[in-house]
Amino acid sequence: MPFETAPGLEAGVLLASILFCLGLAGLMMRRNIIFMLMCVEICTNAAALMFVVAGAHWGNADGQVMFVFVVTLAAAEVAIALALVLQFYHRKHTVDIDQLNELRG
Amino acid sequence: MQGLLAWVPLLPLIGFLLLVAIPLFYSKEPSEKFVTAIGVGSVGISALLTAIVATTVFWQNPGEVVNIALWQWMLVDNLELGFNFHVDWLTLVMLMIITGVGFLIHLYSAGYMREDPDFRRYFAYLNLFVCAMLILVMADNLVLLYLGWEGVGLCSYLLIGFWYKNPANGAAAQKAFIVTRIGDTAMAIGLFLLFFEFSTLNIPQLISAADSSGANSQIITVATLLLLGGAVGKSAQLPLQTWLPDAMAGPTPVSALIHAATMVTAGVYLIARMHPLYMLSETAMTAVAVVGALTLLLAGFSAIAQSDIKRVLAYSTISQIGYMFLALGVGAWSGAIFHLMTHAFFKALLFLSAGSVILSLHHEQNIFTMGGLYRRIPFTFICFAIGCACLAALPFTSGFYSKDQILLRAWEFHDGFNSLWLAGILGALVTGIYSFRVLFLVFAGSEGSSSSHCKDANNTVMRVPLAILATLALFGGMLAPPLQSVFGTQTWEHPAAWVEGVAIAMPLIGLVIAWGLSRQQQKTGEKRSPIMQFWFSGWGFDWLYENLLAKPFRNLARLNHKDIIDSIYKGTAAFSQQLNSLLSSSQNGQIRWYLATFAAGSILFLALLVAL
Amino acid sequence: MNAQELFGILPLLLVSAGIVILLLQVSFWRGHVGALATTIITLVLAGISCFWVAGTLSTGASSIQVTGLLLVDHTSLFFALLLLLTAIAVCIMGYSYLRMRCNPKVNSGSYPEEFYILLLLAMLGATTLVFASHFATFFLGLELISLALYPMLGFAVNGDLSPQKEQLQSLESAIKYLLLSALSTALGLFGIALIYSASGSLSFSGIASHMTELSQTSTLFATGVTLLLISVAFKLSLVPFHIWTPDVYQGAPTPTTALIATVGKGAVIGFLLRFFSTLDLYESQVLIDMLSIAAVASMLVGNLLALMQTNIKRLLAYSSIGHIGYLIVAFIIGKSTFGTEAVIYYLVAYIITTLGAFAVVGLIADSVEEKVLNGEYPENPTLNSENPYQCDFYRGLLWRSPWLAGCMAAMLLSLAGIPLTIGFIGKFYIFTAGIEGQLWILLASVVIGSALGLFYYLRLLLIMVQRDNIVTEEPSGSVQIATSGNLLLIILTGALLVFGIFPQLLINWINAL
Amino acid sequence: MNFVFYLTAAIAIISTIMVIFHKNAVHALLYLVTSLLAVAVIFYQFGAPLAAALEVIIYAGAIMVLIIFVIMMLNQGDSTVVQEQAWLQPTTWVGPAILSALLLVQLILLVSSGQISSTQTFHYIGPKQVGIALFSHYVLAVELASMLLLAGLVGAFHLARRRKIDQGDSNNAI
Amino acid sequence: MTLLAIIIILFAGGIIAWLSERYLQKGGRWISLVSLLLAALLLVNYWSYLGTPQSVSGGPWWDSLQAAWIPRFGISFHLAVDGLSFLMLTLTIAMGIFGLVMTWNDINFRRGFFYFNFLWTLAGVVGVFTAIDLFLFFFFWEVMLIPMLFLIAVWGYEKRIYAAIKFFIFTQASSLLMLIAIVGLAYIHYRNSGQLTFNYNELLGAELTANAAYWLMLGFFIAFIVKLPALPFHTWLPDAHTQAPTAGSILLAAILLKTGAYGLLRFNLPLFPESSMAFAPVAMTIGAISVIYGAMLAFAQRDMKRLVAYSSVSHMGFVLLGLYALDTIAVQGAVMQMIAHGLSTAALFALVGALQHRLHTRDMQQLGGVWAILPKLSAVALFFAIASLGLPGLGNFVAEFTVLVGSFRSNHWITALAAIGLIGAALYALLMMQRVFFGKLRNQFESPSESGDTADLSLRESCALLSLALLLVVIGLRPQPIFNISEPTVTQAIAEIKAVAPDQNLLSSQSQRQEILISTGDKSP
Repeated sequence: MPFETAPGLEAGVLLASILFCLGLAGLMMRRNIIFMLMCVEICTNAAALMFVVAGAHWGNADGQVMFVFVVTLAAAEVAIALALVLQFYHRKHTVDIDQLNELRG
Repeated sequence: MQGLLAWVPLLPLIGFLLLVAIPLFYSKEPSEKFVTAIGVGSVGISALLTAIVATTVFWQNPGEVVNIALWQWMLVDNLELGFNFHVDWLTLVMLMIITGVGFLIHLYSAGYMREDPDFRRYFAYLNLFVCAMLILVMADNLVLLYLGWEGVGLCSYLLIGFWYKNPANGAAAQKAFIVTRIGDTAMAIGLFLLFFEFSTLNIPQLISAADSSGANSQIITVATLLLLGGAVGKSAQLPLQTWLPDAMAGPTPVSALIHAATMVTAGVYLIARMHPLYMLSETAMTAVAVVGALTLLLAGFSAIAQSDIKRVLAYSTISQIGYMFLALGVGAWSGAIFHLMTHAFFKALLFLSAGSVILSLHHEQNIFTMGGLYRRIPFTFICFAIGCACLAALPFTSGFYSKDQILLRAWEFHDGFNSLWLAGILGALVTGIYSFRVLFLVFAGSEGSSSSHCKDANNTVMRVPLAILATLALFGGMLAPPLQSVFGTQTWEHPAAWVEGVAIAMPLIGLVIAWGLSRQQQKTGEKRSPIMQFWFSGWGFDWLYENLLAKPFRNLARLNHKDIIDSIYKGTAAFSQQLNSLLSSSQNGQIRWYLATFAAGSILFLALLVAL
Repeated sequence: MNAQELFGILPLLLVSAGIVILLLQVSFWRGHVGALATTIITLVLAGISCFWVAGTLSTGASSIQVTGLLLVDHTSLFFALLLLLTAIAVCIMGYSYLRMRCNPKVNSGSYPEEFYILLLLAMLGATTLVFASHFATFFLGLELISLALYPMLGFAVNGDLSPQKEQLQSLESAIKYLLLSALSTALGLFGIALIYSASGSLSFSGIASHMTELSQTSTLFATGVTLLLISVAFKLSLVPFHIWTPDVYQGAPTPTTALIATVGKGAVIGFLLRFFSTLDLYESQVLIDMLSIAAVASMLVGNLLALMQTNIKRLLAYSSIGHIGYLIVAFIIGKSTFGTEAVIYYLVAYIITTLGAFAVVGLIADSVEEKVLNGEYPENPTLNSENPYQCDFYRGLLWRSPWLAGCMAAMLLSLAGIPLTIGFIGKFYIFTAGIEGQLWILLASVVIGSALGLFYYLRLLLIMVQRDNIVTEEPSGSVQIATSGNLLLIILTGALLVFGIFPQLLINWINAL
Repeated sequence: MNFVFYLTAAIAIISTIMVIFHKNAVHALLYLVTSLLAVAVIFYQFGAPLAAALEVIIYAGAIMVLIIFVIMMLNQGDSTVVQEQAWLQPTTWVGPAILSALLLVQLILLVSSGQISSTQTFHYIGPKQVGIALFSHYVLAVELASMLLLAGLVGAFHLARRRKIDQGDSNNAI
Repeated sequence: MTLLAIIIILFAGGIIAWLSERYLQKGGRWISLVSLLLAALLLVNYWSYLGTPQSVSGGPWWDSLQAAWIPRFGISFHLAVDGLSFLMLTLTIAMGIFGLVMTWNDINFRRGFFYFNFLWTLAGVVGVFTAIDLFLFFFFWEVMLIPMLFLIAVWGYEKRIYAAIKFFIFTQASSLLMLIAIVGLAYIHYRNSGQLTFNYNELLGAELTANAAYWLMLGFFIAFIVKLPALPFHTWLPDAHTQAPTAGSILLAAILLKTGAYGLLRFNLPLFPESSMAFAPVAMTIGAISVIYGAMLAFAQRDMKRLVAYSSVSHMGFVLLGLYALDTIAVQGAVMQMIAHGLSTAALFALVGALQHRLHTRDMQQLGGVWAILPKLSAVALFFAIASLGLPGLGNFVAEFTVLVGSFRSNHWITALAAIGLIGAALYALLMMQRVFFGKLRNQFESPSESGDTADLSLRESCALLSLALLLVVIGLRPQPIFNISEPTVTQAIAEIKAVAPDQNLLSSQSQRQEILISTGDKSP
């Protein structure tokens, strides 16, 4: 078992931060709502990664338990999100999020 | 008997109230007779009461002082003011002038104003005026005096603007009130200063306090100068004289009563009343004298240049009051009051006769359109001539006695030849010129354009007062009031004979010049040389004030009529709206922008953390 | 987990049971009124159980720790009760909203019952959140609210007869909220993970016990808390995380708006109070600074944004941003008992007032919608004065429908903090709290914000009393609303006035915690 | 040896970058799956096999399949690549990139300032431990998670349903 | 109980008036009249106190009522009345009746709601004048605003919304500062004494550091001078007054402005004697500048109501000047000015309202020569214009004179500056007379076609206006009873201040004067 030589907490935090920021960047860049959902998943996943890393650091199961919950959330969230995307496409015939700007001012 | 004095001011007040209250209860306008009965009657009874008291109380005992306490007015902390009257000989003289001359003018008015639709209003104002004037002279404290002081100012305002439909009258009235108000404000500040210094405003207390204590002479000087400011305003002296010529817009009897006989002399009365204070301050005395001397010359020259009969008289009034101020300034207290009295007689006479002329000429006032009227209205001519003679102080007229006293005193006060005396002498010459000039222009020479439709408008109601006044003007010089009880006995040695000679000669020289001048002017008509034009305009004071004070103030007010301070708040509101639209544009509905702001916000929060 | 623990979370259990029962009920027999009844009964029972639990609390321990995840104490029970009562109000509003639009008789595809299921799910999340003493329950509670809210926001998209425009707006608000909320959740989770990695514990008390060994300045921990705070600030729509608020409020069905504005915020405040006091985060200057900045910015920006707004729901959204800003002023000194009291009082005031305002707006819109569906009113009004969400529609309302306008006026005055209303006492609390904490800059912002706020509250208020449009040529002369709606308004307005005039009643209840 | 970690981390980062910059949705999704698999490997390295498995099964499996389903339904194939090209101009992505980079720098600054020196040993936490935790201490949370899924279910059910009435109206949708 | 009864009668009267709208078209005004008369009757209860100043044991209060309200904060429902309050109450009720009678027929829609607002404003003001608990005071302070807001916004003229919002934001924002100050005061007192209370009588004894007291004083001060109003917070007033309906203008001018002055005298001076003393020169300067600035702006106006409104700024400047002269005479004068200004300005607003009702304009450029068609109205207007320029013999003179005499003792130059305002008063008052009532009659008013409209004052209006005129004359000639009533309050307030600075300059010079007077006393008669 190679766990003794595993990289430090810092490396894990770093990776999670990078992934999170990448997800955030994608979220802001993409106009395609499907891509935005993917980026949300990246962010959520980064947070989940953080839990697991921290859990490993402290050696208790809480991290992985939280991971399970996060994944649950991600699943439920994506289900609703996709339903909304379907409705959106159904009504607007586009996946361009910029078309969704009726509410403003 | 003394209690009757309280009724003296009360009766005109009742008259006023009755005249004002009538329309509240009757929809119909009361008849002229009724109004006359109340309006003239009330003042008449007052005059009668005054006469009774004067003969029964004061004549017997010249030193008598009557105090009448009506009710407490204010008692706050140490400010104690009563609604109390204080009557001594000085007051009595004023009372007699006000009620006596006032009654005559009321009587005359009944004739003069007949057929005016606002007959009732006229007498209401007039009665209120008499009441206020009486309070002014009877007040035993300066605040009550101030009450009367402002009251007469108000009535003056109302009566100048009596014919309100002509905006010019209103403007004149407004000017009169505001210019005098400037003086009044100075006087009010003087009152504050006196109260600050002496903790009382009761005149006798004030005088005794000033006399006895080593009061701060500087404060007294300032206070007396401030009071002088009030007097100058009310008496139309330099530099606040400009309102009086314009005040001639009112009905002529009003000019006679208010702007010649009574109200305008209130300043003289005030200074005479407060003379112990003035005597404590050399500066104040000098100031009074200088103001008087300058005014009498200035106004005299202006009178020479006028073409409106009433304006001539107005300037002459200013000039004569200048004499009184000169008298006050040189300590001739009784002389000033004496001149005040004789002036009341002859100036009232002059104005009333001028009123007759005007009425006869159907409200024509330009002397250049008149001429040769002595044939058409002889009675008026005689009255006017008597008035002019008195005004010019021809020997043995009442004006002569009073003015002579003043000139002599001026000579003596400064030990001989001096500028004040010179001013007085010069003034006498000028007086002669302008008074006879107007007499000649109106009544002598060839008939002017308006003389042709002259119709004697005098009726009995008007003739009687004229006659009485003419008598008084001629022989009033014998009636020098016994004012020693008030001012103390003043004796002075007689100056050289030539001094008196000059004083007598001056009016006569003036008469001659006036003759020549009037002959010439009747030919040239209204054309005026530049210097005459300058005098005509009253030495440009109106122009000066208009451009130096009134216009800048009006412009400033107009500039700021939207209230500059409001723009601060309007600006704040506009700024908020700008912010609002700026922030609203951030709510652009673009979700990616929203995400970006979210990220930016997070960066901001983390930056706080990084910074620490 | 023993019986006492189970009893402690009775409200939670009741709500869960209600959800299950409602699900079963709906699957066998669909019926709008039935679903409403079940929901209200559930909520009422849960509310009563709060009293019950509180009763046992006062005799026994002052709090019950349930499996380390939940902690039931007086304050959280009060919050739970408050939120459950709010939910009842939302139910009634929802009924009025759905009555015509989701009428299965007209349209067989309409399933209004789902609204109630989702509402109960959100309430389960909210009650969990206020009881949470562990990040797992916090996170699950928070997300339960969010997940229930997404479909509720987009409820009009499906099974609803609202105009196309409203359906689209509903969809838009749902998508916007979902994306932003998902991001904020991710950020919050990241923060929790950082806290966890710094302290090694997920329960508040566990972290608190580590606080001593964990040096206060641990940046990992601080970063985590900051990120969590950002996530919470997003839910509270504090500036600069406020930007979703107006769009979501405007697009959502009004009952959902009311829910998100009251329960969504109230539950988070409840959590925040417990979180900060357990961890004693008031000592951390940088967090207080952040909150202060957010509060100042919220007060100013929120009120400025509302200044010229003409859509009432947006206006209320902006004003709610400002109000949460005020609340944070009191929250900052929350370590004293007085601060907590002030926060709770203000929250109560805020909830009552916001509910009332949205109730009026919603009920009016519903009555207009009824006319639209009956074909008596243009579906897509061209004039602002015919759009029930625009200020212009309210012109002269006081003369047309005095009662509704009176309620609205009371709500607006309360929002503006004028005496006789609960909002005034709330503001008084804020001031007292601010003075106790000597927070002068914040107080100045409160004053400026209130002054700005006055402008638009008054504008709306005065629009309602405008006299020039009294001529009733408009088709919608007076606005008729359902009895249940009237009842709701009576209760809300009554509470607003009673607690405004006799605040001691409410203070006693709060202090009885 | 940390080499494996850095390699997988690099893979995760690169594939994530590909996700956010790729024009083809399906390709991007595949990159995302790659990224998730890499993360799963990292989980394994951190001694969390259960998490690694769940990552693969639920994330890379279920959730991604769900998304792919929707992509297919919406016909987001090659045809939209051009459109994505147009949407992804530098002007649109520079700003967000800077913002994200800033955030990243801040996070790195804050996180790496080095107070995490307590222990560097990592513990293996197997599925059993996690399971025990889940069903003892966290049992209530699990229940709540089920409710979470229920909410997702009800929500998705409500939203995704298509009504007959809509089809009639769909033409005049604004 | 009398006080509570008055407030309840007014509140209840308002509600009844509103409810009766549906059934009785014009019932509201009768209900209002009856309520006001009842309130006036209740005031007669205090008749026995009028003759005997400083009679009661236990402080200056004639009557008080205390009930716990919010014990959590030590707030009680505490009403009390003393001479000053009594004067203000009388003024309030009297002006309420006057406003009601003057606008008896003016309101022609939503009458019930109008009278509701009218009475509630009055009730709020009564509360303000009697509340002794600071929180309660603030409560009423705000309560009176809302109905006033409606009065302006519903029954006002063209720009009513703008005016109403401006009015409200100014007063409300400033009163928030006061709320902060109130809470701050109570909190400091709580920290020092451990007793949380908002009771005025107890807070009088609060020990404050100089710095804290100064800031708290400023909080109160700003709220009060916004209401007063003084520069630079006066700009709400012209708009509010101009746009308000006649009855609203009357209430605003006659009563609401007085609440600011009342607050200064009741709270600011006694609660913060040292800082008031330190602040006095600034406040006096503000007062003097307000006097002049207000007069100047009044002079520049075209709109008659605006003119009167700015004249209020000028007049209330005297109040501020007098109060901060911290001199018995000046403060008494300020109280008198509050009353006199209430009477005269209310009447002027009523007259402008009456004029507008008849001629449909307030623009002075369109008016002129009105005397010819409305002689009675014009005569009455003349009277009140003269009153407002401070003619001796009328109440305003007594007030202004005492203010100036008193404050001259404190500060020569500022007082002299303020005295210049007397000229300004003459300027604008006469300008109004000249522009509106004198001069040529405009053509459009000449034709008596709308004869119904251009009727002169009716008996009702005449009686209302003349009773005010009579009051002004009575006050002008016999002000002593009013001075006597307010004396205990004023002397107490001044005593508070003098107690903290016995060795102040002005007072020592004062005693010098006294010595002089004593030394000369035996000589004077």
